[in-house]
Amino acid sequence: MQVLTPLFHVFVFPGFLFLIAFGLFASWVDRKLVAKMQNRVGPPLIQPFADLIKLLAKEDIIPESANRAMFAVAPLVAFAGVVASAIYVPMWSAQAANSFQGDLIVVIYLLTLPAFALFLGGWYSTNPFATIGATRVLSQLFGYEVPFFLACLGPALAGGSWSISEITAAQADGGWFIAAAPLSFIVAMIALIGKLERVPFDIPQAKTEIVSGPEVEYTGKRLALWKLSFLAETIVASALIAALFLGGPHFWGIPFGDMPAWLAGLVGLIVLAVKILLIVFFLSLTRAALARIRIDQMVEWCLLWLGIPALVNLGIIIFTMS
Amino acid sequence: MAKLDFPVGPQHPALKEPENLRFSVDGELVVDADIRIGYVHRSIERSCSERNFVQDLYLCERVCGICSNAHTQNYCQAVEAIAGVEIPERAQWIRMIMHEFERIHSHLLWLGVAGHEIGFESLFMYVWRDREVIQDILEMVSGNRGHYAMTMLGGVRYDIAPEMVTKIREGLAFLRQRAEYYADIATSEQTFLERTSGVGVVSGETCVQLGAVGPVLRASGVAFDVRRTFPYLQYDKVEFPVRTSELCDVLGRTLVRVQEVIDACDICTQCLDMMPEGDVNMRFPRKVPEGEAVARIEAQRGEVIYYVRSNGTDVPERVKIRTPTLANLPASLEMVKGGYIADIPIAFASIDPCFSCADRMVELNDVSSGDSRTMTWAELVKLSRRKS
Amino acid sequence: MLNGLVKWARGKSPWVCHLNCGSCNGCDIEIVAALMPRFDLERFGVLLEGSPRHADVLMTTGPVTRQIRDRVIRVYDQVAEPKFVVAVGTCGVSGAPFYPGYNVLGGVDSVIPVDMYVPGCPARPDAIAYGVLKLLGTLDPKADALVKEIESRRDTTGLVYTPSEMAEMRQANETSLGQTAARS
Amino acid sequence: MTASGVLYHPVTVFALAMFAGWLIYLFGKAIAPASHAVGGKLRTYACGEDVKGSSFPTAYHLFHAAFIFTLLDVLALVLGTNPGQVLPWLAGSYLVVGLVAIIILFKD
Repeated sequence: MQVLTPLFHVFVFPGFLFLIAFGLFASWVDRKLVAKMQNRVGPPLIQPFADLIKLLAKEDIIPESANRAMFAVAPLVAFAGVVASAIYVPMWSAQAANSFQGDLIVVIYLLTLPAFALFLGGWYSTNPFATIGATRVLSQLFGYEVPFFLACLGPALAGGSWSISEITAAQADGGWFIAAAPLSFIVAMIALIGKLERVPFDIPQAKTEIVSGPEVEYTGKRLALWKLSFLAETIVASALIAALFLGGPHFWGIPFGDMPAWLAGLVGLIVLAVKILLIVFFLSLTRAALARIRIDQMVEWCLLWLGIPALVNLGIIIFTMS
Repeated sequence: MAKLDFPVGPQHPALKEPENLRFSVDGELVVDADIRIGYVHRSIERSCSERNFVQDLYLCERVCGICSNAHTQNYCQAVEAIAGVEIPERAQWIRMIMHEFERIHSHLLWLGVAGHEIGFESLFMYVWRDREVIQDILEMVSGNRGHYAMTMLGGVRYDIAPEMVTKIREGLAFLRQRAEYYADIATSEQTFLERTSGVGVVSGETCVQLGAVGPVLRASGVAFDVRRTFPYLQYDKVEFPVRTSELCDVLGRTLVRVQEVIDACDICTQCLDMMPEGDVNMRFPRKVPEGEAVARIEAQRGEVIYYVRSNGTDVPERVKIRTPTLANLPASLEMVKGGYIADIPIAFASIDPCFSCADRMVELNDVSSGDSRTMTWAELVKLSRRKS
Repeated sequence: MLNGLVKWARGKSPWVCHLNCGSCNGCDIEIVAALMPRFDLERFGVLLEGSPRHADVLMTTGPVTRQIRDRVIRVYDQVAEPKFVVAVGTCGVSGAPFYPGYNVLGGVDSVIPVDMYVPGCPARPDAIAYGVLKLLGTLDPKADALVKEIESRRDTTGLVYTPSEMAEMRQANETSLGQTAARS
Repeated sequence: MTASGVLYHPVTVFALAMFAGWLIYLFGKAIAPASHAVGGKLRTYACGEDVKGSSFPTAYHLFHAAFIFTLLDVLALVLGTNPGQVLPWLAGSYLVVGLVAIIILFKD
């Protein structure tokens, strides 16, 4: 049992299989919502799954001028980073599959892995579009990563802990940290758009400018893995934001303590799933309502209008606590 | 600092047409731009002088799928001028209506594409949804969604029936209202402004020097519109302003185009009001007398010029087409130089490029071996110096 | 089982890459129009992709000009297997009015193999959508059922042609041309 | 350290997740057609044109952004590891220094 539980956590829930399944579902929700907002019908529920299988069943091409090893491994690293981070984010109760002091920092750094891997994969494709896309990935990372980190520090300071599970547990009585750190929450949400490279921050993949950026040379299963990584990252990063600011699986009036463990877990998971889908809804809304901005505008805007509010909120928390 | 060679086209999502733009980029900045055209060269001018006047109508229509009506109309004007034929008045009004319909459809299409280029998918979807209204009207009037084949030598092919008029009026009222809404979006949506304001700037003076035409020229503050300066058809009888903008950037061009949609709706309404009853076409001689003529027309992208020379047979001796995109290309290269890579698609799209109109080519045939080859510009210059 | 799943997925999710071989723009805008709210090809899983590396279906428009020829072959090569080509518009089918021109090589199938022909000048968005569906129908029985349903609802003769139908027509055409030539 | 402790260690979890991703690769390999290099298939994609694939030294702007990034990252870590208990005024003054640094960097 001692060996099986961790393996279950990594491969089934909340890791590998769960992330893929829920990621595909969230991707359908996103596509359907955007289609509805654009006055279209939108794809059927099974569509993301069909896309995945189809991509896996495509020929795999590695361009001759690309660095084979880096080209092949980059998507794996991205995917592994996201799956690994899911273990430390509370998914069904305040307690994550595993937690320790400092797992917040580990998760934040694991979640930057897709961006770094995308940079490496694009860079070693040695394609002009991929190279420019890769540079953009990195520039954009500089723009959103610090504000995201600072925003996540808000709840950490408010909860007085470095463990996501403890931070979530501190909100069990209903005192969500969105109240203590409203600015940080907004900053985290906007930085999340940058992290997931979605409109208006889909600059690294900008289809009409650099075709699809770092992913341009990828085909078949490697492209599928890139798509999966970002789908899974949507879930994990949304769950992280929910855990830090929105009380994770908690909700007012639901007496988790009185329920049997399995029911509490199930209800917690459903509550969290709803919160994740709300965040996805926000992402779809921005995607439907905004145009893509330029990389220089993005970096400047982010550091100024995300960095400073996050710092201000941190300052407020530090001084009110002391 | 090493520069990266950054190709756009012939197959690129930002371009719906195959064209090769080469940019020298330093990080995100465009240092130099060059264009290589000729991928869509379909030898139309040559083919025109191998077919008779009526067949050429079909060919000229297919110069461009978006401004097809402008091409046939222009061609007909030139040929009719050589033949000295005055077409029925009602036909002139119907030609004008088709001309303005096409302007509406083309400008809306452009607005959608502009949204697409800056990643504003919803604008793209909404504009194209509304564009279907004008497509339906065009289909109702002419029988086809594109390549309407409305214009023929000696008039127009179909009349606009009274029951169509009410539908057209309804459609125009709707489109006018939508165009006003899009003009509002263009000036109020923050991300749209960020991407269009101050992008692709080219001054009116430069525009004139480089020979730019149409909305590009007007958006740089030069009030030139063939419909007003050299009125053709019945344009001297309708009221419409020549829209200009002092902004000189992509936003200016957007506004000029959106306002022209509104004007086009108004012109169409006036035409429907003033149109007299009568024939819509007349018999046109198969052989055209010897002579030559130039016709100019304000198509949606700018001035189109047709030069037709006849030698008295039923086949024209020469048909020469000058299209607005070719005239606007030098200005478009000025727009992207010194800008960001991200601005290339939108700045370039802001001239509403249509390469199928513009394509010219130089082909070098080695007579002895029969090989044809392409040459770089430097090689060509060297060759021309040697020969001269 | 696995084979069936893969076939189903391929029929369900064709990503399209648009390739203009020298078209007049008419068909290109109709392809885009097919993705718009009115027709919305995304409900059949069609996505417009920028890179041919990501695409399954190459939608070509226009006659192949001399200069684009090598680029068409290059782009076609760069699409990952399995790949399909839909020739949109009469020019893409045969080269149409431009064909005898000195710079035009003819239809797309003179350069790369074509899996579905959608004639029309320009091809209508609904014909394009039907062409894609019919192509999918050769892969996925479910899509085939949809095609059958469409065919029962409206007359689809002449809207699209499969390669075998096209070959038959060309054969018939040549025979009749040969007869005319023999008579004269 | 217990077996589950070892398995839950971030490095182990990461390795296991890599393995999971590799399973996807395996699955893909099983159902995908084999790759054959035909014509220009393996050439760098450049819109159909022939472009030699090469990386290039990146622009100066990137380093500017990287500098701000490093500065803020350090700032965040210092603030983070001093969660309000030790010396709040020190954290506060560091915050001010960081803000000033951002403003200076944005001046140009």
